[in-house]
Amino acid sequence: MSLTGRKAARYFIAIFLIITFNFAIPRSMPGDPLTNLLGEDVILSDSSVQELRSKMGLDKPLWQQYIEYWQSILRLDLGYSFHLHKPVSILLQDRMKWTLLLAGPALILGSALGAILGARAGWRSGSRREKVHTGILLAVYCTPPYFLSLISLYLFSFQLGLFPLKGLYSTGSAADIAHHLLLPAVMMTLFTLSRNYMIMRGSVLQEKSSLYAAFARAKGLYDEQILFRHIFRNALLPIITLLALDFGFILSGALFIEIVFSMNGMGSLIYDALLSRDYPVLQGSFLIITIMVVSANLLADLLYSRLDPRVKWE
Amino acid sequence: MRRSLYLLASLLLLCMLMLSTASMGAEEATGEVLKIGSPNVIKSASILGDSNMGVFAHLSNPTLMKMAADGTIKGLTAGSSEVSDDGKTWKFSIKDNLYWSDGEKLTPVDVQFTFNYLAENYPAAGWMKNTVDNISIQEDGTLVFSLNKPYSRLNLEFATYPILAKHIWESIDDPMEYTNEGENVGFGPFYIASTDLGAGVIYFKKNPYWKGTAPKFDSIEIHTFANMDVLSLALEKGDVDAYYKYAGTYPYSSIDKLKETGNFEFVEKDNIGLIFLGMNLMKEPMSDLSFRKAISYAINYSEILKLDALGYGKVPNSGFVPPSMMNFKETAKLEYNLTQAKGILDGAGYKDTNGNGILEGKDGKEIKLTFLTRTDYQRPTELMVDYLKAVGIDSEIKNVDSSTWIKQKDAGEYDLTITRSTPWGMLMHANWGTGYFDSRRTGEGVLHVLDDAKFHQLCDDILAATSEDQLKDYAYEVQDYYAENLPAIPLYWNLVETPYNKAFQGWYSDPLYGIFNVDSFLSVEKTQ
Amino acid sequence: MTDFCERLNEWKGNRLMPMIISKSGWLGLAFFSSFLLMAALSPVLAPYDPWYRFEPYLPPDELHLLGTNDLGQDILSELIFGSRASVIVGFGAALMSTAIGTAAGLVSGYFRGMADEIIMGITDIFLMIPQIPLIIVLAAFLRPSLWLVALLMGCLWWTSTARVVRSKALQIRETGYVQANRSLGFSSLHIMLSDVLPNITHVVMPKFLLSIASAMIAEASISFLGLGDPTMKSWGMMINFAFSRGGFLNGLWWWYMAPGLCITLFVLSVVLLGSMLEERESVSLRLQ
Amino acid sequence: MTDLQDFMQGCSRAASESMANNQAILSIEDLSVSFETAMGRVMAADGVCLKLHERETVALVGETGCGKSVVVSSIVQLLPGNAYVRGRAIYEGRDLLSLGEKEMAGIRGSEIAMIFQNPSLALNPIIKAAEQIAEPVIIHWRLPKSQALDKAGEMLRRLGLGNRAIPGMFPFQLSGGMNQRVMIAAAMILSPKIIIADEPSKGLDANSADEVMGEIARLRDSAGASLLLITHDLGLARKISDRMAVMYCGQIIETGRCEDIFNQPLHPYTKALLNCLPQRGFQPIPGSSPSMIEPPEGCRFYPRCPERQDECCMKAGLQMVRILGPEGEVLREVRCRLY
Repeated sequence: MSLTGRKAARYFIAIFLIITFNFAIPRSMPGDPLTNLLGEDVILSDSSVQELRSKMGLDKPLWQQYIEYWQSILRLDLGYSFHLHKPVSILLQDRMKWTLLLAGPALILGSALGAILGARAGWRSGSRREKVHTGILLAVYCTPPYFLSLISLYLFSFQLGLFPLKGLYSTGSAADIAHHLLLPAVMMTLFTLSRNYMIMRGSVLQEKSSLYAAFARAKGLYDEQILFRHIFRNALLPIITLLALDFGFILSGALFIEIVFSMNGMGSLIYDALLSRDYPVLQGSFLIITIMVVSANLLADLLYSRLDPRVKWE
Repeated sequence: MRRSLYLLASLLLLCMLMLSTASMGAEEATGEVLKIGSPNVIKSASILGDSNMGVFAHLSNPTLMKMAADGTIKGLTAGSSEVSDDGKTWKFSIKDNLYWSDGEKLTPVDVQFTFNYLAENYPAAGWMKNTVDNISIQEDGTLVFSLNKPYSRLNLEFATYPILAKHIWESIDDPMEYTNEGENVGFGPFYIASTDLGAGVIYFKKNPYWKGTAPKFDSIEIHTFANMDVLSLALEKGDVDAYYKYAGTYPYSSIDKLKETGNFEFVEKDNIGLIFLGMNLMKEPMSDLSFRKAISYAINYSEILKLDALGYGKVPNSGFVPPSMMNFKETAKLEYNLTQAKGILDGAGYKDTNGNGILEGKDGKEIKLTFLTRTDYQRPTELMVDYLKAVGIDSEIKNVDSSTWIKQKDAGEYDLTITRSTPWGMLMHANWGTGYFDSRRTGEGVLHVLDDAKFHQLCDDILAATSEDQLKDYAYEVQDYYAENLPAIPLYWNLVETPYNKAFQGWYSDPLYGIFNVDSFLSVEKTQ
Repeated sequence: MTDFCERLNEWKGNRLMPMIISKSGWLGLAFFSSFLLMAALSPVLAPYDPWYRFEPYLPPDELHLLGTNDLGQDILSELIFGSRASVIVGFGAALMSTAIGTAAGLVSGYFRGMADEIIMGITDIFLMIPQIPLIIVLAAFLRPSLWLVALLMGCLWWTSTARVVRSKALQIRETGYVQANRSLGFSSLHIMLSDVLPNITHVVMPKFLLSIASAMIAEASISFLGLGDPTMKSWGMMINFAFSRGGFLNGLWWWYMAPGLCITLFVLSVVLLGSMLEERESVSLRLQ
Repeated sequence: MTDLQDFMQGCSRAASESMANNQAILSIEDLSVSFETAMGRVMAADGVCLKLHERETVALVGETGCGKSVVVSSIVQLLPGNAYVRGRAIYEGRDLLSLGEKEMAGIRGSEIAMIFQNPSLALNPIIKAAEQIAEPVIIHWRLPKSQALDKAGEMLRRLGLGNRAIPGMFPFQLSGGMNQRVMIAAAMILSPKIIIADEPSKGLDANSADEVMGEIARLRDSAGASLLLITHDLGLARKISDRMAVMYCGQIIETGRCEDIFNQPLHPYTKALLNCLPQRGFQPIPGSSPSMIEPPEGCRFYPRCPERQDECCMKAGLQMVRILGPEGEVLREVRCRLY
């Protein structure tokens, strides 16, 4: 098979197996959607319990559920959540909107700024300013995300009262949403920034002492011209693959930020669905994550081969 | 290149500051607003589908009956209630000055429709199908429930189901899945104007057709917080005026901080629910009464009260039922006495032959109890493990999330667990906490470990009791049963603390729903 | 992290460059060894038994340097014993993930062909498995202990090590001495172990240290979700209790700042060591 | 002393005239370079003096590791961060060593161009060949990219790489020889006054090395540039360069016209070096080059010098002996006590 054929086959098998995993993981957890549905004060007669189980389709044998699961995926019907009383697709839509609103700018700004600052730090390593930058961002890189968010919430929202204490919005106006999302978005950007900064800095440090950089200098390129015309593209390669690998981390990072800032985006949806064993929501959100991670990897492969012709040539 | 970077950064900073000042003064809603903060987060705007939403909806769709402060059941939507001697026919008269927020009048037909509708479609009311034969309306409008067997707590059960509008709900075939984030028609003093899940706020507006005593507020907002600390901060800063948690107290560790600010008062009530040590009576060695007795002597109640409830409560009796409940009987106080505990264990044949400090069971094998615990009860569990070790009982903690806890508890894969009972949980089934132990009834929060025939008979008698003093005798019998057989060991009887801003007064708390009841919202007002 | 030992393009001396440690390398080493020491000698260092209960919520005073927590246990002793959890999880997960990753990378890099295809396919799958649900699943089944958490992280994070090792193995596979050995008829296992592996270690070492760092951060985050191991003192659990038992609100900042700072410093020291190794590795590479 | 007289008669008159009238375009005066390393201070170059005249080619030869590249790199300030440079390098009246990075960048590529030794590493693997050639035009002359690419294409044709595909190809798709030509094209595109070639033929097979050197010579003549060639290939040096300077352990020990040095090497090390040539029997030089951290006192070749005498290893007074021609121009310089 040609190179792309083999790669496509690998991706296809991977997706198939992961979707099966998405079916298996929720069900391997003890309990099922009914265990935590009605609340602790309710006593049920066995007949109504059976009735509810059949309504949710839990009484069918596992393999039958699996086949129906695949049929619904092919029909792009993500099912209905009995905990949140809404079709899963609508749920995912508006929750994803908030998470993207939070993680989107953080991802773009974080990686862009991270790449540029990291490159400059790697290029001018040893200067005092660079040492300060590296110190701060290294500290951010090493702190657990939720811990830093809690400290910032306590400091900015409560002590200084600069930001609201909770939630995605209170009045719903654009300015209000922005006001609510600013602090969490800044934290998310900081985490992505610190990760990319470290990687880019190491990568530029390695590339900077290469012979083509010396030759570029011999051609009369001045200081940062060398960095951005030559070294940056070579140093960017490892960043791309790591960004794709990091995608899962970004989403789980968003989970902690959402819990700390009590915002209901994808992160808290998944966490609540996990605790209440809401199978349809879990399957739907895992599917979305799988699609996003796979497309991130595809994008990375594409970008990588465009940036580095040696890959295509192999 | 560098200049553009600094430009970008300063721009970002500027808009950050501008934004934070711009929306400082969020516009005030029109008229007098009462804001209540609550940790009971609502997942969906479904009155019957979401348990938390159901509690808040009691303001717009009040229940038929209500529980008064002293624990007796009084009429709310019902004017009066009476039961026949044989306890099989109940009569409720309906108040005639109640109007729906869309102008329609509330009629007994609505009430009749509600209970038939719930019996059919609402799982939690499924018991009515095999207890209530039919519901009829006499000419003078009183409702008559004829039952196929005596059921002493019918009026108590009717203090939990919201009365629904027939002309709205008859077209909804599955109430559990019906969500309405917009206006909900209600006949209470307030009706739900809208529910904003994103912001976690429920907006109530004054019911224009409310005839009773006029409430002092034009609108009420319920702000739900996922993070308890953030809720406390909001309370302190005045973003919310009062606090409400269903079947729970304001966290004791944050009370002093509120008191320091000086502008908060507390409604303090004895909690009907309690924290207790659940035991798997179906399995050795917990099935052995003397082993349970020894454990009851091994627990340092005063320390648990001091550490877990910071002293807000008192050491419990062996009778399990707290004094705040109706027909409370003073039973023997639980006592922390290590020598007694060791003595009982030794007497019961639990020896430590190899001298490694861990007792062996009757079968000669070393006892290793599995302590199933949920994340909210880790601290008391740690204390318990320490107390048990002191008397030579070894145990390992299994830390699980709530769904796993329910599953493994129902499967009996545990020896000990620390859990709680809620006020309604204590009133469930045959009242006085019997719902938690009767092995014939399952449920998420119940242990269903007692299959003793004597206990089952006692529960049935209570359900069939027809007179007050009959109920009183049975209540005493249940509490004596608990004291003797220790199916569970209460750890402490605690107080429910509900803070409110001094700028408001007139809060009234009932044992079931605390300050969140119709009378409370009618009497509360801004202090002059 | 500094670059003072930039390559000397003219100096071709055959004397091996002695072990050069940058200033931050020393800092990393100092912190790293002090935390290891703290973990090893916890019983000796800790002023009290971390489980012993004094008065709860005591502010720091001369008796309790960091005060006491909600059960009255001495926070400083808890902190010292907490380092053990981080060491166990950190090293356990890192050893596990590095072992699996190196093996997988070596096999797929050396044999290429079908083996490479399968292993790389598996890594793609592992990358996409959401981690938090898996941890809840295992926490439910087995008694959740730190070893379990370390084991799980090991099984999930070998993919990045595998990729790095594979690319290095592909490179080394083409070098002269490997081809020579193959022509001499050595078994591929022998070649992998005796030739390819030694040259990969300096790639694996920094990766090993970085996975220790991320394992520690993950342990703290999992404990924050309340899924940590209750029988063992750990920094993550301390922070979790600090925030859930009123430490945050009542301004007991020492209760959550101390463990938070410890996690950051320990991870920082590991990362500094890791990058210092990487720094030396990249220099030694170019001097050949 | 006899070698000296023979040498005097041997100089042909014509050769010395060509040197006398044109000016020294680049004069390196007392250049010393040392590196601060953990193992101590490395004296890579010590008091180097060298003159390069217009249209002249000087070959700087010596064993690997004797500091040739350091001398050359220091002229255009391409040394790594930890280098410490003293002395002067006068070019058009300005001391190159004291220029700031900005002015230096202005000179590099346009007036002084450098060709590196390892072509496939010196070219950026992920940028097209034509773009890398066109870059100096874009940087120095600020020409739009399209015009620069045309000039690059033209440059490639002049170097015999005319076929259509090459400009669009990447360095890893070209052979070593082709990459070398790409680098030469990049260096020569702005027809600089001085070309510095650092072992251009290293790593290439024999005939492509000759071809490459032929290209360099041809371009040098057409641009009228002077060439400073670094090589350890003496045969190549003889073919292409006018004068030659022999370096040993950071010091220049002999300079002079190529023919004269080949015919009558004066310094013992030069003799030993020439004997290493295949046509002279591959006689290796005993011992190994001394450490640059603690160089031996006096003459550094003393430990390996067959004709050494006692006072050779004395610290003081080892000067560069100049042998002047009839009009006072310098015919030969040699750093040895024998003269």
